[in-house]
Amino acid sequence: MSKIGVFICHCGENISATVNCGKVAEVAGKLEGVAYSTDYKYMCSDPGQTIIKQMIKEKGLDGVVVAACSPRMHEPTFRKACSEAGLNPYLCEMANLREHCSWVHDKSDATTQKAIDIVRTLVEKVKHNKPLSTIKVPVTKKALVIGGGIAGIQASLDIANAGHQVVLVEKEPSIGGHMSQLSETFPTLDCSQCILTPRMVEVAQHPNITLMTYAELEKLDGFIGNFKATIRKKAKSIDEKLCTGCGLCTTKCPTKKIPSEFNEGLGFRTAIYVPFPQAVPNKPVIDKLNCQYYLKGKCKVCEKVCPTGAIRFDQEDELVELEVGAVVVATGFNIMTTSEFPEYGYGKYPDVITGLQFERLASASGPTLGEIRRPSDGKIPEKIVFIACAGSRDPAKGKPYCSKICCMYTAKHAMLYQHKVHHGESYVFYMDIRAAGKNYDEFTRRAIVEDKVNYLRGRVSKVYEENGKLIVKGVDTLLNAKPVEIEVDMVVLASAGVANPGSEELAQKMHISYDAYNFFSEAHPKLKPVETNTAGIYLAGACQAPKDIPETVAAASGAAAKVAILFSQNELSREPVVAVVNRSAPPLYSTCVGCFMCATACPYSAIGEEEIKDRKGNVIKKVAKVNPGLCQGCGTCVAFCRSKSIDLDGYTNEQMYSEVMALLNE
Amino acid sequence: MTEFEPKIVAFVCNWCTYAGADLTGTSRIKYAQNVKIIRFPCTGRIDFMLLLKAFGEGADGIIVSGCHPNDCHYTSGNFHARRRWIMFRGLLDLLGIDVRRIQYSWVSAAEGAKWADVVNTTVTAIRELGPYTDYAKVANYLEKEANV
Amino acid sequence: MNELIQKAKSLLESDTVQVVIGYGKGSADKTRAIFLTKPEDCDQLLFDSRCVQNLAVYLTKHEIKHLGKPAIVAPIPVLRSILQLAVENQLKESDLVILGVSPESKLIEFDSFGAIELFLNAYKIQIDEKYKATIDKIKAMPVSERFAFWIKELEPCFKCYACRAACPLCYCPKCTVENNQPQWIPAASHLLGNLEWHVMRAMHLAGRCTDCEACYNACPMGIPIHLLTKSMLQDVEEHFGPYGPSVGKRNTLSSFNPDDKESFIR
Amino acid sequence: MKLGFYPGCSLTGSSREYNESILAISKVAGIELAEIPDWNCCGATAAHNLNHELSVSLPARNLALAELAEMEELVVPCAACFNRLVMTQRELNENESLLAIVSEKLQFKLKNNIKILNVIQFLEKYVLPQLDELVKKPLNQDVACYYGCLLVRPQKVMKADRFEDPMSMDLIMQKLGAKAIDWPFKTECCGAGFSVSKTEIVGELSGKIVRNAVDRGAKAIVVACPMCHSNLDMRRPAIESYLKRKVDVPVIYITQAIALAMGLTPKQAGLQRHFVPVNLSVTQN
Amino acid sequence: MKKNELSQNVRQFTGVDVVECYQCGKCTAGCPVADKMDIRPSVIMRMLQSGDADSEDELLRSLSIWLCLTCETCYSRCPMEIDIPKVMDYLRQRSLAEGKVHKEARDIVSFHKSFLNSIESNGRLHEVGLVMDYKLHSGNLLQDMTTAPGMLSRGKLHILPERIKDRKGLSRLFKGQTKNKKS
Repeated sequence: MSKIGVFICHCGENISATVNCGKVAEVAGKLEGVAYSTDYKYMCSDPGQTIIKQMIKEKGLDGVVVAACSPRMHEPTFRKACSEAGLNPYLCEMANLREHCSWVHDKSDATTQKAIDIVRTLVEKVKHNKPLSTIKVPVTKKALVIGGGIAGIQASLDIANAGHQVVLVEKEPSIGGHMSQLSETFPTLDCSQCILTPRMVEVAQHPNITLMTYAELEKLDGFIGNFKATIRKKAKSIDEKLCTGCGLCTTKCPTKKIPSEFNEGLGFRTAIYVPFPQAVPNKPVIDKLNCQYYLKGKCKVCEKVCPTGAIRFDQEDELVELEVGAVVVATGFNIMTTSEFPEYGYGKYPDVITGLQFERLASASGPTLGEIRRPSDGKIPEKIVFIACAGSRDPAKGKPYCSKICCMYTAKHAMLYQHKVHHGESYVFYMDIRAAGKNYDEFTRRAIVEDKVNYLRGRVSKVYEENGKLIVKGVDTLLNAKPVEIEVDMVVLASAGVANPGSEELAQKMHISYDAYNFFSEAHPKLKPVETNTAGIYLAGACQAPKDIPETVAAASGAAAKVAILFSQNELSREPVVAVVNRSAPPLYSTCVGCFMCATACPYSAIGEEEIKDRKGNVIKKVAKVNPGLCQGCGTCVAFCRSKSIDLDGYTNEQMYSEVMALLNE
Repeated sequence: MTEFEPKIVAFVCNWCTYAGADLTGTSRIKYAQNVKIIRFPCTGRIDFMLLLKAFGEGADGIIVSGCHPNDCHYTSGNFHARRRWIMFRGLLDLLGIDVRRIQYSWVSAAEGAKWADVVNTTVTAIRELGPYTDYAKVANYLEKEANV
Repeated sequence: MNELIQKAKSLLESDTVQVVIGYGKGSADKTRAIFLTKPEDCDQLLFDSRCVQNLAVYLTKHEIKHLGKPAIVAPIPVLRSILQLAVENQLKESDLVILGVSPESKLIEFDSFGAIELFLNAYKIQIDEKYKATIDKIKAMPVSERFAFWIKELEPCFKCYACRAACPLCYCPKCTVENNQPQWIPAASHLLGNLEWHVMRAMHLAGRCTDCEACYNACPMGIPIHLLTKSMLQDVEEHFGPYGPSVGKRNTLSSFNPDDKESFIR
Repeated sequence: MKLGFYPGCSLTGSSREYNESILAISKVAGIELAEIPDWNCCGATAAHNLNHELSVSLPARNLALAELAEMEELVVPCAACFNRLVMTQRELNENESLLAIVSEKLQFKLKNNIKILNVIQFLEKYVLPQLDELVKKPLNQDVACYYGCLLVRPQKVMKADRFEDPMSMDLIMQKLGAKAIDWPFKTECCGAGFSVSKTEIVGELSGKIVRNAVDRGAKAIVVACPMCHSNLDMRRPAIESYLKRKVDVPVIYITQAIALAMGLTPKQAGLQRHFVPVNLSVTQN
Repeated sequence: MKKNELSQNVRQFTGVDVVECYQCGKCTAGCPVADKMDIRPSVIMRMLQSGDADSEDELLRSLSIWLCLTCETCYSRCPMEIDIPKVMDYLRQRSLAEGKVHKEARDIVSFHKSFLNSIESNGRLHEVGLVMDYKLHSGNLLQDMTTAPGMLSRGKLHILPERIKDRKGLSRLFKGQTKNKKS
């Protein structure tokens, strides 16, 4: 016979205004197995908690139901109180009388009856509760940062400066990301590379940071504090220890016409290459898909000219296993390409370019050394149109969201153009100017007022080529929707920021959630902006949604702080809500029959095999076994198990069954 | 004549619908008293037998609700649940167990108003269908036998 | 037929297997399962259209396992069950020798589960039109009538569990009905308990059943419980695409597709 | 092989040559086109401008007749008719109450599942596979393929690939030995139904199209729509008065181009019926 | 008219919710006849959004709704996938029903009416009959006198109409119309 205590909270008047708390306490007191029942104005207050603690001791309670607010609010409070009184905290349950009853119904007998039903249900649950103990897990104080753009760089430096080891993995041959491609940055117009490259060098030289470029995450297992990451280091075909970065190989390589990724296809690179002069590390890799030797088996010019003999054609991908305690995902974003715009020519007009391509044209290190020249014939465009919201805020193109950065960079582009082509004429077609940020609106105003950029409110319907000119068919919606046709030399699309290709697979590898646009989802949009739903994995920067540089850096530092907080502990405690496979007396040993449907359904790969042996050591059968460190307690396996051999602590079959029975049987 | 007040059990997940129902409370949106919630960690945990048991114990209607696709706290519990529901619903329908009495929904932690709406429309719908006497007759057969 | 007998003999003679599970003459005009441990007994083996029992059920039975490694006479329904058992980790290739029997009564030997799967590709599970029509007819009834129909059909069930015993996929050593904490299914046979048992049985076979009809054939009361699993097979196909056991693939219900479609969740 | 065929009014009158040429090439390709018995006008622009129900019920009658004749696929060469039939099919599939009204008036329960092919889809599916063998006299010309509105829009219904720059006709023309030029006016509107009532608008819109094609070196404009054809061909005076210059580029149906390449005579292709004379050089071999 | 009367009817009869339009103007930018319109497509959407009775009346009296060629360019490029041509169809029918057809659009309406008359009596379009009927109704007696002889000589005109057999079935379609009236 259980001895359960029921404690009804008035929550000031929040509950008692519509629920007759005294009546609930009275009825609860008569329930089978209830040894004590009372109501009180504020259960969560000190005196309230004292009542609970006293009664646990006085009545020798073996279960507690606190009928108050949502367990999402005060479950930890009351469990702690129980534990202080010597009762296992997991023998305490909360009945939600406030959010689920008093606040959503008017005062009536039916409301009080519902409160009674809820309490009765939880009393029945508690009768089947078992004492549980929190799970302790150690913390590996090493972080994995995925992505070496500004977000990954900032997060790595912050974590490293807090005194922890960091492994920074970047898929390209160099760190730097999109920020290294930018010409100048808004709203200060300071040179992007000038502020970024010192940070890149700092990463390379930091004693706490291990840099792995040309590498990708292959697999991530484990859980907070105890991840096991497998990194694929792609073969660079170079012995990095021998290579001095002299660059002779890149000047002699005969395959010179490969569109440069760094220059967004506006320039060329060789097959053995360093993406850009300031690259970190400044050592080349061989692009196997384009190298003559790999394609045709002949060439090896680089090998011949290399003064240190560092070329390794037989190098193979290497898989490295790392144990890390936390992961920061900083994989960044991408933008829509011109080919995704049917109405602007499907990418067939060379002088219709993206904003990122314009950055390369405007950059001093770019293919035109900073002169604005159009890709088709290298002429300086006399007239140029910038189209904002190209793809963004466009549900028909699958991107209903605002990409956030385009208004600012378009203003910057127009400004840079006016600064570089003084006699030029620039037009910006926009829908709204979204320049919320420190000194941002002033910046866009400057483009209009000082640099005489023509802003037209309206979207462009079509761009086509006619006699070497681009005809832009737009509209000025502020002029009674007057159709506007402008003949220009170049069109720049402020194309939407999108998730990186492959982010879906990456998210699945890491078991983190992602939104409908494949951006990674934060755990809470307001209060947990850098956490993911998987404990121990954090987000930094534009892999979450388009972000500008300051926002990205802030998020990166935020994620780094979260990692540092995690690493400040030696051990972590976890709720003991985990699945357990049953054990029974021989000859069954366990009713589990080893079909492993649970294992295939488990989102965390937390279910493995266990061999059950007899005394002589012969294997009798294989059954499922839950790794409590990996199990997150969803219970999906439990609902799959046909023989009810697996159960979930905290939400056992008996508990849930009794709740249903109690709820429906007054 | 007093109106028929259906008994409805809601099986909801902790992270989305339970939290969404909390938000309904915090927002003081009123809804019918007929629905009582049982909290599960995830829709993936909800055993189909519990639904059947609820009808057996006299429920007139059932709500099953959890996180929207792609929003599962455990990444895929709701996807598994959805498959199970699709199969379960088909079977119940074949057996003539009234599938209109089970309302499935996705209610996120942010959809307090949607929760109130799901509850109210379900209560109205069940009220229109009336008490689940077909099932009760079968269930009561058990009691009759026990009384003999 | 000779071919099969010779093969069985040689397997026992060489001690490759210790028991041959096959069909033999039963009472009256029926056939029954026989378990041969001596080569000379192999002449009792027969195979014809009367051999409808699903022998795969014996592969997971304790008593049979004790006899040693088996060879099993396996027409198509048995092959399907073997494959499904393999998917569920109940059989390994080295556990048994499969004496496949083609629809033309030809002996086919399979050296791997993959080979069975390849062979079965030509014999996809297909619900008979007459069953489809029956299911459609039931579905067309008003809901109350449908419920009454089934309650009446299920009423004679006295929980003998022959359906369970005959099903190759009901191999749990302790069935949920034997579980009393909680007591999911009442032990006694009465309307509600019968209904609950059959719902549970069908749900446990969802996405696993290979449509061998052993349950129906075994039912002493002739309850058309196979209609439940057949209807669910149709549902699987409709919602999740063509179905059939496949090595290395998950069961329909322990997998999912983020784009699974339904129309009833609001 | 027998396919359902809905010529539509234009093909019996002002666009006879379209009808003649599609029948001629089908014969060569061994395809029988069976006309829907007792078909009626689709209602065209007039119906959907003035009377929504008629804009659905008129095409629906034809669909019903086709179903009665057990046609599975229906070839509709006129782009306007095609558009109306497809839009009707979609609307009836989406709007049950309208389907009920229409079914009652037709006294016929529509299954509404017939596959409707426009001329390009028809050519791609049935003629293109044999074209390599059937081309006897390759066309050696620069042509501009003009698709107009109705074959590609609304994109949500027509689901054309590259709806802003379609290529299907271009590919067929290349098979015939012609060079299809790249030009930006492939899907601009010609003025459509204003041919009679607002001829000056047709002159302007069609004028821009013709000018662009000519300026880019097209020696012929290839079309697949009677309305486009009559606007570009018959309304040439209006076009010329808008452009303030004389343009003699001929406008031919894609079926006529195929007929010529198959070695049929200009008369078999119906070229004599055009206002702007057609003088296409064909490589002799 | 009450506030929002027209936009509510638009929603009811076309399924288009004009509130979805965020006034980017792409429809107008691509419209082949926008420069000839008195009210441009995006402004039409805005006027419907305003729900203002004067604006709605102005809309029904506009020339624009008759100039729309249903070329579907706006719909194909609309980021919000708003079916503007369908809205135009509805507005035309309302304008006609309320006798608010713009005077410059009367020839267009006459043409369409003649067209439907031709179908109603023959089942198929009789081009000669259509043009004659149109000329009588529009008063543009001399229009197109130049093309007709050419068409005749090219065998493109039939003097007598082609008629379908099932005239009864056809006339059912024209009778008892459920009109898109005000609700």
